[in-house]
Amino acid sequence: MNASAVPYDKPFALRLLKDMLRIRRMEEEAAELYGAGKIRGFLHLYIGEEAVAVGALHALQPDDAIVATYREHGHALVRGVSMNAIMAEMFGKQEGCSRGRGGSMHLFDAATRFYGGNAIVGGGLPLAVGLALADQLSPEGISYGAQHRRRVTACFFGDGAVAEGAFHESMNLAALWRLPVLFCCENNLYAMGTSLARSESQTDLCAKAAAYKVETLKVDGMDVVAVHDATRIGIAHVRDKGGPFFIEFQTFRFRAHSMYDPELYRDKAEVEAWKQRGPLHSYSARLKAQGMLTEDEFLACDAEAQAEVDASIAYAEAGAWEPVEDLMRDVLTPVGGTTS
Amino acid sequence: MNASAVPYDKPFALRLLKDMLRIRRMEEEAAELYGAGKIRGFLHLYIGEEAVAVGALHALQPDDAIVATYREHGHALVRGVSMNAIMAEMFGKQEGCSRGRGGSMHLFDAATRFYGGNAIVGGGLPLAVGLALADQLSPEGISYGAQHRRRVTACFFGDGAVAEGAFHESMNLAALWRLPVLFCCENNLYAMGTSLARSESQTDLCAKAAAYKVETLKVDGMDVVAVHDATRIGIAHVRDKGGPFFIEFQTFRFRAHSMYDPELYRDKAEVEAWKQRGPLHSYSARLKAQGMLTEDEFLACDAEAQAEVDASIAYAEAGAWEPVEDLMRDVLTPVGGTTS
Amino acid sequence: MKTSYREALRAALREALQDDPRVFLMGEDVGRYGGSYAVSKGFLEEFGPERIRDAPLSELGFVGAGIGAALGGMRPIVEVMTVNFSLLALDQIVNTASALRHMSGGQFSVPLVIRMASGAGRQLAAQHSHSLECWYAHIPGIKVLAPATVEDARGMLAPALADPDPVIIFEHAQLYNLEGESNHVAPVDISAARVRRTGSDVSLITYGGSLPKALQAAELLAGMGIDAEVVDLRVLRPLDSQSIVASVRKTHRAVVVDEGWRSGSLAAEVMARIVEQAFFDLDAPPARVCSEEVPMPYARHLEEAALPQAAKIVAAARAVMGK
Amino acid sequence: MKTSYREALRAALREALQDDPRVFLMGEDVGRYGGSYAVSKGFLEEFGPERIRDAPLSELGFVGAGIGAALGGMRPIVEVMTVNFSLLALDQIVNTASALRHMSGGQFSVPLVIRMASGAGRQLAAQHSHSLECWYAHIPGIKVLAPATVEDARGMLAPALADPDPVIIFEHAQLYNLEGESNHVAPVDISAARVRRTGSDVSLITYGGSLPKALQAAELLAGMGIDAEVVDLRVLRPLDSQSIVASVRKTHRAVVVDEGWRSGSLAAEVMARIVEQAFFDLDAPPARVCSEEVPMPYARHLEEAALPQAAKIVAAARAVMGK
Ligand SMILES: Cc1ncc(C[n+]2csc(CCOP(=O)(O)OP(=O)(O)O)c2C)c(N)n1
Ligand SMILES: Cc1ncc(C[n+]2csc(CCOP(=O)(O)OP(=O)(O)O)c2C)c(N)n1
Ligand SMILES: [Mg+2]
Ligand SMILES: [Mg+2]
Repeated sequence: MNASAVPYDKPFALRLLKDMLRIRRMEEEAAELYGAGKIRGFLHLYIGEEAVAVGALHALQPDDAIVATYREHGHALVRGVSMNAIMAEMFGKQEGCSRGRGGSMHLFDAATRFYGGNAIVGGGLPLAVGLALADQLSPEGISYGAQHRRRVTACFFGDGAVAEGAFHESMNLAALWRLPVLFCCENNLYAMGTSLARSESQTDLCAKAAAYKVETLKVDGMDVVAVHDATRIGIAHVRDKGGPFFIEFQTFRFRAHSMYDPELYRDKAEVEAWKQRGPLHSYSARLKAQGMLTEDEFLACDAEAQAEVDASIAYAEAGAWEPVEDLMRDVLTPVGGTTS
Repeated sequence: MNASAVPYDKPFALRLLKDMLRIRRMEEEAAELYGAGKIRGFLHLYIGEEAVAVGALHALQPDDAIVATYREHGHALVRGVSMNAIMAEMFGKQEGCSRGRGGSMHLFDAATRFYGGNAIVGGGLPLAVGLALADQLSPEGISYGAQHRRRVTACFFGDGAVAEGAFHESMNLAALWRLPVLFCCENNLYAMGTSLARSESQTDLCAKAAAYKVETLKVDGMDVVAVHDATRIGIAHVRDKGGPFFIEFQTFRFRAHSMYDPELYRDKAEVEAWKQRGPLHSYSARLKAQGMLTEDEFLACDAEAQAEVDASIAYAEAGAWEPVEDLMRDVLTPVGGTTS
Repeated sequence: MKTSYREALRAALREALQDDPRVFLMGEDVGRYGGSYAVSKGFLEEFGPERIRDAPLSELGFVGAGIGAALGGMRPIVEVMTVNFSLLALDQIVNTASALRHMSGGQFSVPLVIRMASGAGRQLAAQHSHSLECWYAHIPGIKVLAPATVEDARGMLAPALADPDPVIIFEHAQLYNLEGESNHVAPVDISAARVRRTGSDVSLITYGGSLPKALQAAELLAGMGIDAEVVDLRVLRPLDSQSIVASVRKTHRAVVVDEGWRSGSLAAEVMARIVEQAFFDLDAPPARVCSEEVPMPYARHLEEAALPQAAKIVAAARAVMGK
Repeated sequence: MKTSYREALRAALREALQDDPRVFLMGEDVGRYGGSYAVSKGFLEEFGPERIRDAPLSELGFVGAGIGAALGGMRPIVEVMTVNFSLLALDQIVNTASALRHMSGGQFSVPLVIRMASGAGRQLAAQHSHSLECWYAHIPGIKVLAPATVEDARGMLAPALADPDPVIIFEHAQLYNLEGESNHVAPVDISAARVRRTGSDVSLITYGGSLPKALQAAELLAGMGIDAEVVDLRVLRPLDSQSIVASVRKTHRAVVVDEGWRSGSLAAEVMARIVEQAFFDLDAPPARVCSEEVPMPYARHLEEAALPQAAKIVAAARAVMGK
């Protein structure tokens, strides 16, 4: 545990804690709901990795764009998608953020520029390159509000994605064209059952990124402060220089890959060791140590998160099934319909 | 021009010269024959790059495997495919090394383990990885003749291929599994009309390969001696250590990309400057300078090459068109038929 | 002996690995994870990491490596976790595996087996629910198999491995838990379709994950006095036109059931063959029950509505019967 | 005004680039090289490297980048040099471009145009001669166009760009030098098939590079007293069934001509629609002329034998006429 002081004011420091709690409690319930058959399909939990989404996304501005993976509940939530809409989506209700069409792996939200939710490993990377290209080419991309500054596209992906051709092509395009992409690699050491050492000849992922002449940072992904600070550095680099930046967040998932995974490929001891460094636990301890948080406050935050989760479940339960007659909806855009 | 002494005995030194001449004269005629409509489809000339195939392939053993690109006439020829069979193939005759089914881009020869001729940029790379995997897994791969030594698969590809996902995935697989692949990158600075600087953020291709923890060498691809020596080093590394090796051959094509290319993207001056370093010219001058070659000997070699070309054209002309009734041949393997 | 589709696949794989040292299994999570559908669970311990080879997430790369290894004398079984990810490897399959023998004038065959799970039905949404058998069935130079019974799951692998050319095997994800009889003695034939239920009124022609639905529909139809024949295509390339035509000549009516999207489906090809070869035997236009042309929705009721179901097959069969 | 297919494409592209600052052209060698079919020659000088964007050899990457740029508010035209290389990009097209609107519950449309050359006929052999229009026509969520005339080459781009969803445009490589009339005034319609020659005896239904062959066949048939109607599908997804059926209702006979391999061809889909919707109007089973099921051979005489040709169309038409 990193014992250095948390350098934020109390409201922001607690915001980080609360968001981590919101993800944790939401996903714990989601796991239960999966068992109860309320949520189906694939469900990939982010439990253990919360510091990454929370620390990173709080460094972004509202007009930046986010591209994520199938393990994206946390990202969507921190970005500002309501827990109600996320829970309803996992239930398959039409109140879901993707009208129940997407499910857990395909959360989307135009209002917050949250571009999914992608179930193809590496599939979001070229997309992020293109969003950044649009920003480079269009006036909205470089001016925002009073200041002139570049918009950033943050692209989250796992260590497993690094082996894909899509990673290689996307890194090169972003670096060659100097596009404002923040590559956020969530290195949790496993791609399903395949450990990084069995998937990469070079396990230093920053070294891989550097081979494209992209600047990099490696950071403890269990430490929300370290994550936030690194992301701010990365974002500043992208906004100033225009070119991409790569951050490796060293993290760990505490749960199985998905609800189908019997976890044959790793020891309980390894998981336990990482749990000792759990982001919630270590961060709240730090806050307490520096007198920024009392146990009562912690419990209040937690209760608040749990209440939000309970409400979201009630919301999802009360939601409606989209009429079957609407099955063919949203395959093509209706004439005169919305486009992004 | 490198003026250092050619360190080979005369027969081998002349073998290199002769093979470069054979490629050069064969392709010059092929260009003419294309103009005359005898050869069709795409024709990609290797003129200017002869030192690479000649120097590299003479470092291989007969049981090693070769995978090449659509610019592979030279490789096939030096590997031991007869000029007759190559010319007949380009004519589309059934005496061709691929029965006229493949054409210029698809020369194949089982006898010399020449696995093509691939018209998909980067397409040969995974294939080479697989051939090497077979060698690693099977007894033939590690024992040959009296000695125990590994077979090598040499894979040729251009600078353009480096941007493809196939390059990335193949380099990683070969390095991760320590497969006996010799990656031979023919960096002629252009992929069609796209210069390396406009296709790679990192133009040092050895640095890219090194990012997979693959050992590398960069060598003057206009100098057949340098090519041969580097390839011997690479091969020795692969045979000894088992893992892959990457060589960047810095070379240049003197002709257009294909017969369709108007060459709008580069200056005549650039081409002229490279021609000054032409592999035939520079190598024969070196041989002469050290008294290994007289002008008469050179002319005799050249005449011999030209005679072989003339004979191959006559052979191809005299060849037969495969009967149209045989159209459906070789889609599937006949039961009881040959498999590799 | 009663067993499951998954167990039958396991038995076939184990036998192949035991019988031929050239055989190895390569793919994402086939080893330590135990296979994403638990088909190869325990194999790593039994056969070792060389032969139960976990691959990085590099579909194009390891499928291509499988082709190369086949050329190099091995008999690889490449597992592409699901057909959805095989899109990343299509170039190697189409432009190398299937074309190599022809391009080389017959010098090089590619004795490769590729297995992949396919199909929808588990609420996996748009990117994880494809049925693209029809795409593969379009490619000359390969063979395409769709085991839909426990017996075929057990018996198709050996002949696929013995085949000198690339063979793609589609395992429908909804079938892994299917229970059935497997009285395995010899490899099954991989050239012909098979009648799974004889009938005289209408031919229900199908394959893969839709076979159980077609059989269920046939039972329902029987209750309505309609005697349906169910033809399991089994081999999607080359299609066994003869069996299709023989059934239609007998029943004079056909409904093709295919989980692929309707337009450009394999069902269209079956219909085309029927009209080409048995037009004057038809008492009614052939019909098809396919998936609706929508990326697969997550919500269960919408997914169900998008897929072929026994009730839709019954309705289509009744319609072609004029009932 | 007489012009060429290539010039018509150029004019359409130039107009698009001039009219809308959101439009840009991206692909391999579209800039300095001038386009591999010389379609964008000179554009780099005219519009600059930002908008005439040479891409590295990264089909998956730059097609995906086109999708992202479309999401980001641009109107990209992505050129995938040929359909052969598009296999490397299929994942992005199928799993992202075509599914995104649906997966997001209608929030994000992808206004992307992808152009690619397709087809055989220039002795480019097995890896460079694909016709895979049928694969694309199978995917919900995209539109697929096949301009076969100079007018369509000129007029289809603008409506494709105006379309909020991904549109794939196939330019048959044998058509670039086609000469024809282009009286361009307004964008052409991109929803309907068009009758290119009216006739009463048999419908020749085709698209893309096979249209000239079908028209040539119709002339030959006329000399034999057979009056063929030629229907150009133009839009391969969604198929215009109505026009197909209208023609067949009139002629009562159909021959579908398609450069795709026969099994699983787009021709099969057209035949399926005909039997589904006009079975009782048929006087003979519909027939098809497709490519032989062989990877394309290099030798000219074999390539010619593998492809649909006017003579084969004539023979097929005579056969369905019973002559
Ligand atoms: C292209 C592709 N191949 C395979 C899969 C199956 N799959 C889903 S998640 C996953 C592991 C990905 O690991 P990683 O990128 O490290 O992300 P993590 O799950 O650890 O967050 C695999 C193999 C897929 N979804 N897409
Ligand atoms: C996947 C793919 N994309 C595009 C092409 C078209 N193409 C053929 S050769 C070529 C350039 C390749 O350049 P490089 O790899 O440097 O080899 P060189 O031609 O210089 O020898 C291109 C773009 C192709 N054949 N394959
Ligand atoms: Mg991971
Ligand atoms: Mg090059």
